[in-house]
Amino acid sequence: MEEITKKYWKDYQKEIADDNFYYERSCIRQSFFPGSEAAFLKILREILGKNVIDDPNQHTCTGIGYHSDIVPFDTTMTVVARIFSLMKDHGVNNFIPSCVTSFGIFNEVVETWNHFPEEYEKTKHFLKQATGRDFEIPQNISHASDIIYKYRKELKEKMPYRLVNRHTGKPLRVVEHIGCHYSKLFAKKSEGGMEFSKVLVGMIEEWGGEVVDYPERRHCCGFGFRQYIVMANRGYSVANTKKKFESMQPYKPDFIVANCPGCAMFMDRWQYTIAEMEGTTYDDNKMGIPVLTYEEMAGFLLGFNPWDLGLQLHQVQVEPLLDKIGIPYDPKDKYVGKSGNFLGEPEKPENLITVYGK
Amino acid sequence: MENKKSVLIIGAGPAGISAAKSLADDNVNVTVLEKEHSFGGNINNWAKLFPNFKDAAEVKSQLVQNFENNKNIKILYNKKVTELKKHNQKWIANTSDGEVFESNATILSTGFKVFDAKYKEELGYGIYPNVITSVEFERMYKDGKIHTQQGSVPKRIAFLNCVGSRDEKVGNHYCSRICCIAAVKQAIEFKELYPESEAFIFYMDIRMAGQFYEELYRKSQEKHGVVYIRGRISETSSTIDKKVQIKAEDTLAAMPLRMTVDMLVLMVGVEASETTTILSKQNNIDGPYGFAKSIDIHTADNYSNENGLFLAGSCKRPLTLTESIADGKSAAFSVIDYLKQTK
Amino acid sequence: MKNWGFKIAEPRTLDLDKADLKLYSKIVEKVPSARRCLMCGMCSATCSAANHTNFNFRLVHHKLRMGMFESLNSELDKCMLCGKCRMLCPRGVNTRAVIYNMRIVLDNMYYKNI
Amino acid sequence: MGKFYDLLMQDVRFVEGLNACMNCGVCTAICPAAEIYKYDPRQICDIVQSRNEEKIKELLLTDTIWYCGQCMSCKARCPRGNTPGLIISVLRKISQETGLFTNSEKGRQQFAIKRTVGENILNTGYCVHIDIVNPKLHPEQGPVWKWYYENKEEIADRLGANYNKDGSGALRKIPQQNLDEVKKIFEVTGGLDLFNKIEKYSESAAKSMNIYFEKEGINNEYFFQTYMENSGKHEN
Repeated sequence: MEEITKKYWKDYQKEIADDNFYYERSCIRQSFFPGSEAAFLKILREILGKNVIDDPNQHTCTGIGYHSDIVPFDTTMTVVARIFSLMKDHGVNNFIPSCVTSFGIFNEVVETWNHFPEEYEKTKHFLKQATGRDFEIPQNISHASDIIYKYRKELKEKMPYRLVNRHTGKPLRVVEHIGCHYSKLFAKKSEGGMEFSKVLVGMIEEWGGEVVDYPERRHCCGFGFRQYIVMANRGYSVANTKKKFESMQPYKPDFIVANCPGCAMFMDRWQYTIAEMEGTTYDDNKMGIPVLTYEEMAGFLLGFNPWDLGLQLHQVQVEPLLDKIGIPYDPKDKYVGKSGNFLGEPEKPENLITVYGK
Repeated sequence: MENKKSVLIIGAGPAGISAAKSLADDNVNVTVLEKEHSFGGNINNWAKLFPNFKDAAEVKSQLVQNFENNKNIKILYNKKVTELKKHNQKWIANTSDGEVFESNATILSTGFKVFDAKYKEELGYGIYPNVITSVEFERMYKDGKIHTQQGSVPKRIAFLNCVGSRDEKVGNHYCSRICCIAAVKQAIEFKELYPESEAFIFYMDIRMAGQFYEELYRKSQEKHGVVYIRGRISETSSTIDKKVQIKAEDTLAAMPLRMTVDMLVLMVGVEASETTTILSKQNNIDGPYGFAKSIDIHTADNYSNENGLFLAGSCKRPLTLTESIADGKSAAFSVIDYLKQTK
Repeated sequence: MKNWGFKIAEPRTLDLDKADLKLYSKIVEKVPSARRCLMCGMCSATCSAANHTNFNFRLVHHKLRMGMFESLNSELDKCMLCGKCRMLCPRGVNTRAVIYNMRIVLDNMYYKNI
Repeated sequence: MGKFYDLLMQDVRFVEGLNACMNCGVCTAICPAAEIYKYDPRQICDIVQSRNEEKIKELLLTDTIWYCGQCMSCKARCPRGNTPGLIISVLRKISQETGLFTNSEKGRQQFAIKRTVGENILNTGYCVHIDIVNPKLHPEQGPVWKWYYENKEEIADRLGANYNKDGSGALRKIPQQNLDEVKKIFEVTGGLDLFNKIEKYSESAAKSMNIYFEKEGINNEYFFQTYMENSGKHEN
């Protein structure tokens, strides 16, 4: 019988590497939050002085295809092996995926190889056959958010701002949302275990905020892969987010932060959808509750320009939050592109208020 | 005193004390070492006993009569045995305070401990208010009032079976046997105190394998209207008004179920006590889950693989009080047999 | 009106905070033996109506117990009140009376809603 | 042993995902799909462990297995260490390999996913890319997304991306050699086979449903049928 060591998972600390990373970019984060990935690299390289490989050759892990069942597991395992092989080319051993789905995929694949050595042999063979490549399993696989969590204290020292309401002096009330595939696949891969992962809580509390514990905190955002990709299924996706918002509403959170790019995007967009379809918003001002990526949260506390971080890409406007903290921003800079030209403004939704101060 | 044999009993719970009495009746010198400051073991966790609501204190006072004024029995408290080994046909026990006890035979009656519900984080024990264990319920019941952290009587209470039992996530595959009936008992006690309140029991199987258990289950439905929901609670959380939100499946309707209750009672299972595990391992008589292993569950259940080391009660597996008392006596007869054979 | 291509799905979760559990007590008042039901399914196993419809008395009884009334009315119409289930019930539940009274209670509710 | 059960057992994920289920329901209790659909992961485990071929076939034929959202919340809680979500993955795989998936509305959607995400992986090296999140197909993305989509290079590059260009950075153009190798992996490992099966069975489904089908792209009636059809009988 397998000996199971009992753990108070809340106190569980996983191993997180400290330097020489291979950064695996996320399809969703690159598309929806390119500024977040840029901010992450800037924080690691310029503030923490780490060596991070940003490989132009890297590609998707096929995770979204795998979980929507159009990519067989053998294919996914071999694609993952190719990415590990790319990492080997750069001579680093610590793998940090940006995406939570990818994080789950990499862990699932490695666990499968560990449990079923014949699958490992099969993958090695497939990769060799297809590409002539060899690969090694990384020494450490951590999610990119784990690195920020690990260095939260060092970063705090560099932060001019805190998660504190400057008018009241009270901590901001923050809803944290852990992507399911960060914590629910393998407890030992989640800082603090499956139930009460600390990766975001650690950042929020260290940087002055207060975590809101609401009943549906651990519920999935509702992405559901095929349940969103296919238009006809999106009612599933939005219904799950709605349930979370109904549950958090009485706690009046100031904002939401997620470590998964998909969750961050959905919790933002579904607020718009619910507002337009049903007229409901979950804050007092009909503006919605801002949803941030953890890189955005770290970035603006470190004093990065909100419009270089990409906060203008959120449908729920973030200015009320920036004002609460006291982070300066230039309204004229918000809709300006790389060329320095004004790009025009997005249209205004009918119900969700996007104009601040009216 | 010519060559009188001595027996050491580790643990003054129901099994240990019953064994001591039987041995003493046969004119054997018995020393009982108890790690706590009082006897009774897990009886001390109960207010009333299933299935007949007998006062646990009454059983305790009956146990006292077994050893009080008995010149053959010596009970020593606050003696935690840390090492037990065989040496020259004698059993040597060392306690944490440095004492050494020698005997011709030793009975392990080190009993069980209740599962630490904090390991099941999804159930919120130690995290959320108003999630309590069955042991804490007993304590409240003993004090005469079941109340929430806010001090009010629960309008709705739920009991959850199999907390720490039948669960590979915490390494316990087995059934603890006593929790189902304990939940029925506690639900009835609650409804007798507060007939206007509602009581729910979440279960997977209702295992009423004891005399009058099934009758009690039936009574809880018929007389007290306790509602049974077939499904295991998957997750609890705290609502803004400090109620406990529960998620389970009503498997009989194949529907996800959600409800809030004022109090959730976790029916914590039975695990080998620390001393059971340590001493069994030292003597290579440890079985699954850290319990002690007898030679044969049917025919030699009080014998261990070590000559002169005997087992009594729930150090072997989850047992009821009734069974533990009987098992203590049975162990005593095995010891007497052994002593006769050895000289 | 914008064409979204989907609508927000409503949860089907059984919410015991909202469920009306009082209705069941009306049945129990009339048929006290109903409380003893174990949900063993012997009734539905022997049910004559279940041979040619998807009628499941165990489930219908359970749904009422948990306050799920929706569509129960039409479900009950499948029962022929033959009473065979009553002969088998190991807890001596007067199943036939349960159905009979469920019809009355549900009909009352139905008319009230009109 | 039956045909379908044998197929299930050939997949390591099934071996990993199903030990004996005791029907406790902790999976269904927190399942996002069970909230919305008449879907019950516990019952699915029970059906596959019963090894009832007829019932397993029914799963492969109908909408049920396609309701799961693969969040894997079920894995976190199961007291027997099962993963219903993995069992679903294997059932879906078999449903596609045998062509049974085109018998259900939700199953037919695999075609739409293959034509979007699937093609995208091979053509660009991304599962999801800003270029395929067209506001017309994604009204829920809202006006800010539309604004971003219409000015994507300007905006993404301001935010540090390297939109559709050589070199490293977000949204870069992935060098062809990588795409070639990924494609070769798909060829060797059965990825392309699966794509071809989805295409083949979908084409014949389109034919029998009398819906216009094209060999490529998303501008054909069958794509929109599978992408948008919702008979309304699934949700509560």
